[in-house]
Amino acid sequence: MKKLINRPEDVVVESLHGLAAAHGDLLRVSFDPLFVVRADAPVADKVAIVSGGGSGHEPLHAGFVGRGMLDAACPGEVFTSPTPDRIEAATRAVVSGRGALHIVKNYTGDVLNFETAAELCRADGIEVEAVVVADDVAVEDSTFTAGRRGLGTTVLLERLLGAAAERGLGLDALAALARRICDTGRSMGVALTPCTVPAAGRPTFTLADDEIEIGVGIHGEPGRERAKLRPARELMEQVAGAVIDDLPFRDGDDVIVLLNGMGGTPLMELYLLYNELHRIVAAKGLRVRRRLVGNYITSLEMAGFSLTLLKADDELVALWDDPVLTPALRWGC
Amino acid sequence: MKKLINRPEDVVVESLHGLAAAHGDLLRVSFDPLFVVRADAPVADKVAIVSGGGSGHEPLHAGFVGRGMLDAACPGEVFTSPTPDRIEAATRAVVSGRGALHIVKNYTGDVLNFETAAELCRADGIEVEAVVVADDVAVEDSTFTAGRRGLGTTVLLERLLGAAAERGLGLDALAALARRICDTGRSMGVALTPCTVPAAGRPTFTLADDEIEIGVGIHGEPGRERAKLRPARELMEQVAGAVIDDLPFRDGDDVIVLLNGMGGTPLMELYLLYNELHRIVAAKGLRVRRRLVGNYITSLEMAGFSLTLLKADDELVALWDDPVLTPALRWGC
Amino acid sequence: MATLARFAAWIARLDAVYAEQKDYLTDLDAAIGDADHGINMARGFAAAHQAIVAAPPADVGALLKAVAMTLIRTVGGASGPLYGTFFLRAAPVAGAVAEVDAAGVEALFAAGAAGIAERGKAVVGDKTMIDAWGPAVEALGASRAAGGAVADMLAAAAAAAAAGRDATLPLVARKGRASYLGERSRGHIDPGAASTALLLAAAHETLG
Amino acid sequence: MATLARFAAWIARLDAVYAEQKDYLTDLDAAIGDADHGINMARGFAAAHQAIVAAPPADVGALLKAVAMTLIRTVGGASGPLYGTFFLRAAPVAGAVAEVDAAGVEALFAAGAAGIAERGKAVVGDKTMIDAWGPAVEALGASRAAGGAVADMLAAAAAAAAAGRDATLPLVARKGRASYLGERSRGHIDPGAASTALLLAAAHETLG
Ligand SMILES: Nc1ncnc2c1ncn2[C@@H]1O[C@H](COP(=O)(O)OP(=O)(O)O)[C@@H](O)[C@H]1O
Ligand SMILES: Nc1ncnc2c1ncn2[C@@H]1O[C@H](COP(=O)(O)OP(=O)(O)O)[C@@H](O)[C@H]1O
Ligand SMILES: [Mg+2]
Ligand SMILES: [Mg+2]
Ligand SMILES: [Mg+2]
Ligand SMILES: [Mg+2]
Repeated sequence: MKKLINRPEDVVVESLHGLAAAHGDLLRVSFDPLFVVRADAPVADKVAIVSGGGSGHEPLHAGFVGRGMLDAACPGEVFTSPTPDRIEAATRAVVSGRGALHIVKNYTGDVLNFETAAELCRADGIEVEAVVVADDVAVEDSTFTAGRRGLGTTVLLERLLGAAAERGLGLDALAALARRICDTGRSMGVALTPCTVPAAGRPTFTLADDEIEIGVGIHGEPGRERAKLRPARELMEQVAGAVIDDLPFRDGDDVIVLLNGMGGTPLMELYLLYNELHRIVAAKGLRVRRRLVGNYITSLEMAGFSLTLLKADDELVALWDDPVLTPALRWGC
Repeated sequence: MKKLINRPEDVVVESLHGLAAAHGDLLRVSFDPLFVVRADAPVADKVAIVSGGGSGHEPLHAGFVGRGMLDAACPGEVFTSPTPDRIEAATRAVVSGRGALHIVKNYTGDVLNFETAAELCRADGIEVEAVVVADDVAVEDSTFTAGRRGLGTTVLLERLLGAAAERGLGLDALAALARRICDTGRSMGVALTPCTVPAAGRPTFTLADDEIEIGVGIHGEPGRERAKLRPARELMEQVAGAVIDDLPFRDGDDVIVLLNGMGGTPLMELYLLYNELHRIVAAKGLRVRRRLVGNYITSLEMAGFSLTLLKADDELVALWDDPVLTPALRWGC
Repeated sequence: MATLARFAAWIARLDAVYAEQKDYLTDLDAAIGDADHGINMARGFAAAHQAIVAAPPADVGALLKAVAMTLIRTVGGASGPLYGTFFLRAAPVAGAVAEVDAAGVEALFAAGAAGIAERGKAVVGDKTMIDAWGPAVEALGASRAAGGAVADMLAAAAAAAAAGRDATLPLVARKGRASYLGERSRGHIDPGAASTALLLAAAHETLG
Repeated sequence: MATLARFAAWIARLDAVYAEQKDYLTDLDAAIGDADHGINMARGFAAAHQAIVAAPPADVGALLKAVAMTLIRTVGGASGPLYGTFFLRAAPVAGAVAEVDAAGVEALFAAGAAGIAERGKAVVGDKTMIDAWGPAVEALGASRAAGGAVADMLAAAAAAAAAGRDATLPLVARKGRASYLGERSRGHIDPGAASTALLLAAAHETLG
């Protein structure tokens, strides 16, 4: 294992110390219990947007704390969801009387820990709504699974809900907006290489020199199919096809796109993939209203990418364009 | 070689097609000859800032084209400097009567090709000044080498000169400012893994499982020392020590910091390194006025980092804070 | 009779067992999950052991509660809330007592396991820790009905849990992270079922 | 006499040679540079060859100029401007002629090599292509002074360039990318010296 770390067990905390040192103008980090809040929290008269999950997906979630996005993020150990006490404490630290919305990725651990935290908050009179992101089309959604995994729609949701909360929307309206976004966002990922959890010391899975994992999860969970490496064009056709067909997205639809790197993918390759995607969505008659290309929801040093499409409309695009000021996403200010 | 590409020989052009498709609001790409210019070029009554170099270092340079940074970028083949005809054409496309400043990283190929391009421009009555960035402390600066290599100071220089040009500074003043920045910026890099040029198909160098390259160049050139992997703390002490001692930076100095990932380094590790750096510069009495943490001058999928320190003052910090609107760096608008 | 000291010994033993079996459990999780189950369990029970050493609880209920809260705070993942729920539900069933008899042991294990099933909504056959808990609790009851002492009951439970663990091998997972694999989850033992088997084996060694 | 057809054959041969030797040159560059020299040379001479096939130049000077401009436009890196300069300086020395005699051959190679040295500011011993060019041009002159024909001159030049290439092995680089390595550049042949030796060997095979 080759990593720029000290002791594996200190990785999360030391990295958050660095985040705090670099972005003290935007956020503050509480170390016991562990959570991250925007520097000006609690923001008066605003619903608090709280998310979190296992670490190793940076900049998600802590890199999205700040104006126009998250009020608080709760990082767990690497690939391990945070515990309820942290989530409760983070929610308390940012709530201002209009309640809190929890954004949860659909992994059993995250769901269970956020549920417990929400119960603890509610028992104390704090209004909490939760939305569960389950957008990964690689997974069958049936009673035979834990449901679809949460992927890139999380990033878009955090940005859009952050903007809507900033505009003063109430908890119920935000929860409804969140459900609408979750219903119309779809994602799928591909891994070229595995990743290594620092405390484990060896890769979570192995891939032969010419093998890729199609439909990989952000914790390196195996996906739909182990396949041979293929040209970017074919790969993007397969991935975009799966994402587009699932909802389905139709001719004339407006979309917001996230073309996401898994952490170890050069930007050059992401833009090359974007070129393929651009051709495909144009042929399908989709109108790309806004897009992000870069590393936003990663899996440590994994090489690969994921694609997210979200059905957009003028309302969502306007929210998207509102000012955002976080370590990893910033515009309009 | 596992890459998200089609044919190795098309990587640069296809990636630029993607860049153009994603950021048509900010920039335009000319494909023959190959260069990238800001969407509103030429900007009237402004010195044009032009840079370029081999591809594979994204977002450098094309990702920095836009308001407050570069007017044009000239991408070469992967790790191969662009040819003079492209540089000349790019310069012509953005120049507006107040001349152009070429920002060149000190590699023999870049220097020779930019020199030729400048001659071609001047022969045609276009005023061109060039500044050569040679900030890599890993290399001895003596008559026995081609001089120091250009590293992270390039990114800071592109941002600061872009801001100064936007304020209306003339070519001579910009060239003087550029030389001052080059004189007071220092960098050094470390590789944990090598990288593979697509057309070559295999890694540029090899490192054993426990080996790292200290002082690596951005094309995978070997550096000061091949050493054993060590904790982030020791590594940062060595790298920051080398950078700080070289100028030297002294107690009370203001600095702008770039803690840069090489392309394959997770953000979690970069922030962990930033934590170590923060401790070291605080102990040295340096005041970090501004900082960037992320992938800005990369080497394809290489895992590793580089550190750049630039002596700052209120003037540079004010320039830094001016609006910038490019694919990879954006604030104030 | 399972005394307070024996419950404390159980937790101490679990600390040692999960430290020892960390790689085994993590390897199982690497095959069909995210390669952290051993790490999670070792971290949680090290903390739980430390908590009851640092502030020795006055009775069995308090000890189980302290373990529950520590697991919930330190484990995370799916297994944190699930094992946390086990101890949380077991605590009031045991109550503020210095020792627990056979009926009490059966009751507290049954309540804890029911809590896990409720929280995780899994049933036997879903290829989760419930595949070990279900048969174990049944075996406990059967052994006590047949007049077994606490030691006999826990021996039966440990054996049933181990069998339940092994029975997960051919199953397709329907809950938790492994369910994303569909058919590809076949041929692997569920890590949570394995950690449950270890928990009951340790109970047999210490509580009886 | 080196005819226009022979010059064209030389460029065609260089296209073939660098395509064949791409990996060899790139491997040399991987050791002490950035692993692209073979790729650069193959790309450049493929384009140069194509250019003179697509639009056959009318005379030797025009051919050398066309090659120069194509190399400058397509190679990049350090070697692009350097080899480009060679052909650019050689072109007017050859002039608008259909063939070049021994004196002309010496003059055009000398002018071209001097252009490289001027542009790159390297001298023999710096471990660059100049270590092949320097001895080659000297050998050309010596051979002609001794009454050699074009074929003899180029045989001598090719041999001298190959020796110059081999002599770079123990040197420490003082120019170009390899100079960053300091002592670690010892023990490797300079890729540019190797491509120059190939260029002169091809000249011997085609121009004489
Ligand atoms: N819904 C569920 N009900 C019961 N047990 C579950 C459920 N989901 C997961 N588990 C158990 O949790 C184990 C995984 O725990 P762990 O690896 O620590 O958490 P995570 O999956 O979050 O990484 C699985 O092997 C399984 O036994
Ligand atoms: N200053 C110089 N003068 C002469 N030749 C040089 C000089 N710098 C580099 N070279 C030659 O160029 C070769 C490298 O060419 P190439 O790999 O194509 O370019 P780059 O180094 O830009 O990748 C070296 O092996 C050396 O022979
Ligand atoms: Mg986990
Ligand atoms: Mg090169
Ligand atoms: Mg797990
Ligand atoms: Mg080279």
